[in-house]
Amino acid sequence: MEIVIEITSALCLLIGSFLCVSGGVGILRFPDFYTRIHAVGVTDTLGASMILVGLMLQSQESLVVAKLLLILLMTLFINPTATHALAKAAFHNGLMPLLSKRSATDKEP
Amino acid sequence: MGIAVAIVRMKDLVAVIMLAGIYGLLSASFFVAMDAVDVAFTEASVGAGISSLLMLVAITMTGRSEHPTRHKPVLALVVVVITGALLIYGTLDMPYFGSADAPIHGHVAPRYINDSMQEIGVPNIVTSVLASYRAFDTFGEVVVIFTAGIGVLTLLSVVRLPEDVTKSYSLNDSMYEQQLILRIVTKMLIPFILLFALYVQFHGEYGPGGGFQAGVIFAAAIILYAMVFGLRTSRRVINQPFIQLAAAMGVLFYGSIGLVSLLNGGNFLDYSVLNADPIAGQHLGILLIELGVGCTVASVMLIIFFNFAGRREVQQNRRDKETK
Amino acid sequence: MMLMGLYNYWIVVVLMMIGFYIVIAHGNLIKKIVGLTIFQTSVFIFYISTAKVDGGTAPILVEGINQYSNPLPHVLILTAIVVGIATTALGLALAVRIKEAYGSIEEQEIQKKDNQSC
Amino acid sequence: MLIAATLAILVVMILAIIRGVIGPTLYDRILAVNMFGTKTVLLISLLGFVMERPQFLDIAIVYALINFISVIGVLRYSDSFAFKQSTHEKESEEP
Amino acid sequence: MLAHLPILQVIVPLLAAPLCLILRRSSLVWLFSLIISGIAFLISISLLQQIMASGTIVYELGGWDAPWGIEYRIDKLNAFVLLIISAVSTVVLLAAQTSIEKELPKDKHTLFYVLYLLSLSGMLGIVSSGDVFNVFVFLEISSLSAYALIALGEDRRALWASFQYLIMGTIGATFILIGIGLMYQMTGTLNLDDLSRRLPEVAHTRTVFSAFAFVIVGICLKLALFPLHLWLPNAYAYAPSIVTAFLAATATKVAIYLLIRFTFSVFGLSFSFTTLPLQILFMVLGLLGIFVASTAAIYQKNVKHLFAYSSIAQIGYMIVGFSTSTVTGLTATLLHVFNHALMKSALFLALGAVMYRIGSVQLSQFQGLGRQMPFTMAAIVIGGLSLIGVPLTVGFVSKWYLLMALVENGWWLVAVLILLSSLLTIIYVWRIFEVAYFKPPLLETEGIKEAPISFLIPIWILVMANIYFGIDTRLSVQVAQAASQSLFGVAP
Repeated sequence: MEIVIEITSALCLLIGSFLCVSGGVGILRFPDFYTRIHAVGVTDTLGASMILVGLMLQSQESLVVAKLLLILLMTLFINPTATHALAKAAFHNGLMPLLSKRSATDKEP
Repeated sequence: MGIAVAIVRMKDLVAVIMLAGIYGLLSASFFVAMDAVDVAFTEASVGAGISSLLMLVAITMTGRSEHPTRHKPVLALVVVVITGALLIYGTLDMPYFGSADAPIHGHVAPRYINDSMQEIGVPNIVTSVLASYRAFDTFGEVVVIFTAGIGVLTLLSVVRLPEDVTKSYSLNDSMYEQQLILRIVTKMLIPFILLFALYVQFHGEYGPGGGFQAGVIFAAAIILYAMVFGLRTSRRVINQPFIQLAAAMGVLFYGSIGLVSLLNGGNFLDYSVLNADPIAGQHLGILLIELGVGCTVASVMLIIFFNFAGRREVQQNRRDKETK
Repeated sequence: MMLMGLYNYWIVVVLMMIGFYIVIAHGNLIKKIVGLTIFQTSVFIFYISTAKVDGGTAPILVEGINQYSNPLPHVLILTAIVVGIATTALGLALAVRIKEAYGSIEEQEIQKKDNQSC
Repeated sequence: MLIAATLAILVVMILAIIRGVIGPTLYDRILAVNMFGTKTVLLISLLGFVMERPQFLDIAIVYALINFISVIGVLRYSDSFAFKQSTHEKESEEP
Repeated sequence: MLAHLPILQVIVPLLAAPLCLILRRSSLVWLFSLIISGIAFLISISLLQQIMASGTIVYELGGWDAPWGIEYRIDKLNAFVLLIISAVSTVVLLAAQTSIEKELPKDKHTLFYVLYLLSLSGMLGIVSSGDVFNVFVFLEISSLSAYALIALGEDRRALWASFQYLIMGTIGATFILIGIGLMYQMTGTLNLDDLSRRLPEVAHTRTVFSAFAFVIVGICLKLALFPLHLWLPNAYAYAPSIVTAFLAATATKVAIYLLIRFTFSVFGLSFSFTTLPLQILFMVLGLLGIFVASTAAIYQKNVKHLFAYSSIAQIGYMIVGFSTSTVTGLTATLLHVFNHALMKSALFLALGAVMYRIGSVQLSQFQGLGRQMPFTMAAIVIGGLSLIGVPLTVGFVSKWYLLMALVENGWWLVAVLILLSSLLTIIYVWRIFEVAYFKPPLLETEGIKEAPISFLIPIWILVMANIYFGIDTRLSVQVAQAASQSLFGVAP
């Protein structure tokens, strides 16, 4: 049982860090704001929650689990909201996505 | 940590502030790595949160771009290099980083670490030093923040005309009519934040946290509300005279605990005399003064924020009138 | 050995000096205040790094641990952070008022306007 | 594993800083700050586990909150810049 | 209750400040702050008496003994400075109501008194504290409130002056903070007394050397010592008159106190004056300050500016006295601290009265005021004479001691230069005198009456004190001598 939890936790952490790194690469490499926000918004939420789940599996105290759960909930709430608000504000203020200059493949994450 | 270099070069002030915010976060993570949890707590809420927010609001009023003026950079550079060289020279004889036998760890600190449990009975040493051994510093700190609040009040407070208010809000609200998701999420979050602030306030004796941090978080919740729902709605809940009163009450509360201990026969801020059992007295004293700190800090942060934002609003109205 | 023992402080010193340079060399008032914050934050980092003890942990007493970092600098810096934010707030308030009164927040322009009005 | 995750987070933080420094538009920078904030939350939770002091989680919660608030704040007050931008300095800010 | 006097000295005005905010009504608040300041004055008198009778008082805050908790350690030097600050504050407050009614908008009155009390208690806190970090905290209280007070000035240049002061002051404070950090790093203690015992062990290290340098530079920034004085003239000139009178008389004195405290008590005489060429450095800077500032004062059109530059020059005198590092020299410095507080507060209050009647303090507006406001102008003249150092005024006493100290050290050249600099002082004081008495009144100031009685009383209290302490020098000289002797007694 112990072993299973250990492995699951390690797996979660691994996936989480991989996702985070890919998001990081995304924010650096993508050509315009909307693709970048796409990269970050998607990977950040999942990556963060993976890492938090991984940590939860490792912890013994229930208070710690509760706190981690709180953080998890908050990331789940806050991240998409912030990303949404950011994208909306950017769009409202006339920041246009790069559509015409590059080919369509560039926009795929 | 090369962010600072970037800040020097940057002309766009908004970007500078973003970077300053990152710098605050970064230094806060550094504090965690250095075991200074309480400090990290404060730096996170202050350095990355409140102060960059204030700077932003200030920038909306002052304009965002910096003129490329180059006056006497050489002289400045010379001064800086001299100071830096002096500092590096000074560090040469310092005990090495992390060494446990440095004088700093030998003279005063061991008593805090070894005896504070018996003398005060609070596991968080930082709290016990802050609120009991060096309580007068903390009192000074509260007064400093109170002074800043009063200073901002004197500088920025404006006499509000009732007609102005209604007009400005129509403008503000239309801006945020569309942000439905934001409003709902904010509404859901705010009770949690307030609850968490209370947790930090009363848990400060056992974990990181305390009055100051709780005050900042509490204020942050209300600032969030004010930002999303407009200033007027939040002013309905918390108006200016009330927060001024609260700020003053916090300082007075702290001071009066000192006076009570003085009247009970101890020295100023000696909590041991507050209760028959000295340790219970210490507990009580720490709890009460943390309350005073939290009260003042929260209300001063609100004073500062409301005055900045209110000032901005008045300016905007004036500008609108001019354009009309 | 010396390099290893002190490099931490040197980085902090460099940071401090960058902040200090911003304060004295830049004309924009907001930028000056940002510089001031960086300067102060670096001093905080300096204090906190002096408090670190190898192998120590955060100064919250827990059963079974007896090596803690020094709590006193933490306390000092808590106070100093508050002082820092107080100064920042006041400075920004002043900058806002200056902008209203002069229409600019550049040091040179303000001085020019002062000289004209004299 | 924890250490590996910490290192990964650190790398991502550096990437975010780079984007924050070069990011051509204001929103890129906000995005970088936001991402940096989330990563800091994760970093601190991880550090808490690495150092075996899970009390640090309180700080992580504060970070998450403050991060949200500052992003909202930036958006709230960036509206007025954007307005100015579109009239005065359009050319300099478009990517 | 008598045992708690040291803390009450600071706490009473400190707690009165938020109470003022609650009281709100501005005339009520004025009366209240006046009473509070008076109480602080009485406390400081009785403290001085106690100390002269029984020696240093130590008060442990929170009941923790010294290096762990914070302690207040009040000896002769502190008590002397405390007396000066609280006395000046009380007298200046007498005139405050009339003056700020004219100079400030109505809604700022209460806040003005709150800030004033905060500033007062900050200074009292700096002086009485025996803990370095506590000194830093109270330094910030007093300077933050000073920035806000200066920014209350009517002129927009007040804002700019206040901002400059803020930047310089914060740099100074941060330097002091760095210095404190380095000292703490080497000794592991923050208590002043404890530091002075533990520093000699590590005095040879480079860290302590640079700690010393940082603390001194930081204090000199606050002190407005000559090359770092740029913030001062504008800050004094554009602040409301009351604020100028108060700050000019107290703020720099507190900085001088800190300088003396750090060099003599903490680092010790032998360390301070051997590791850095402090003697020669301070002497040269002080002299340069005297000459540059006096010359600048001659060319000023604004009388407040003029006296602000003269303040810088007077700081120069204090520093020269300090640099002799003898008992007489230090006595001269302390005496000058006391005397300068008296003269400058009298002068700036009189300027406040002029401001009240005319609404400006340009020199050209002073024409014929000698006849229209005879009492005010007489006060300015006596204050000016005191600045020059004419016998029978306080200025003479401190200059006399200063010259004695210089001659004792055999610094004849410096003594001659000091005498020469008095000539410069005569020139700038004469300019005001000439305009006020020998020129016909301007048309627009034709119907100007004498200043209101609420101004005249505090002004003449101060002027009388100027003359009284110039004739009967026993009290001030005795205390100053005792204080400086005790400082040299402490230093090995």
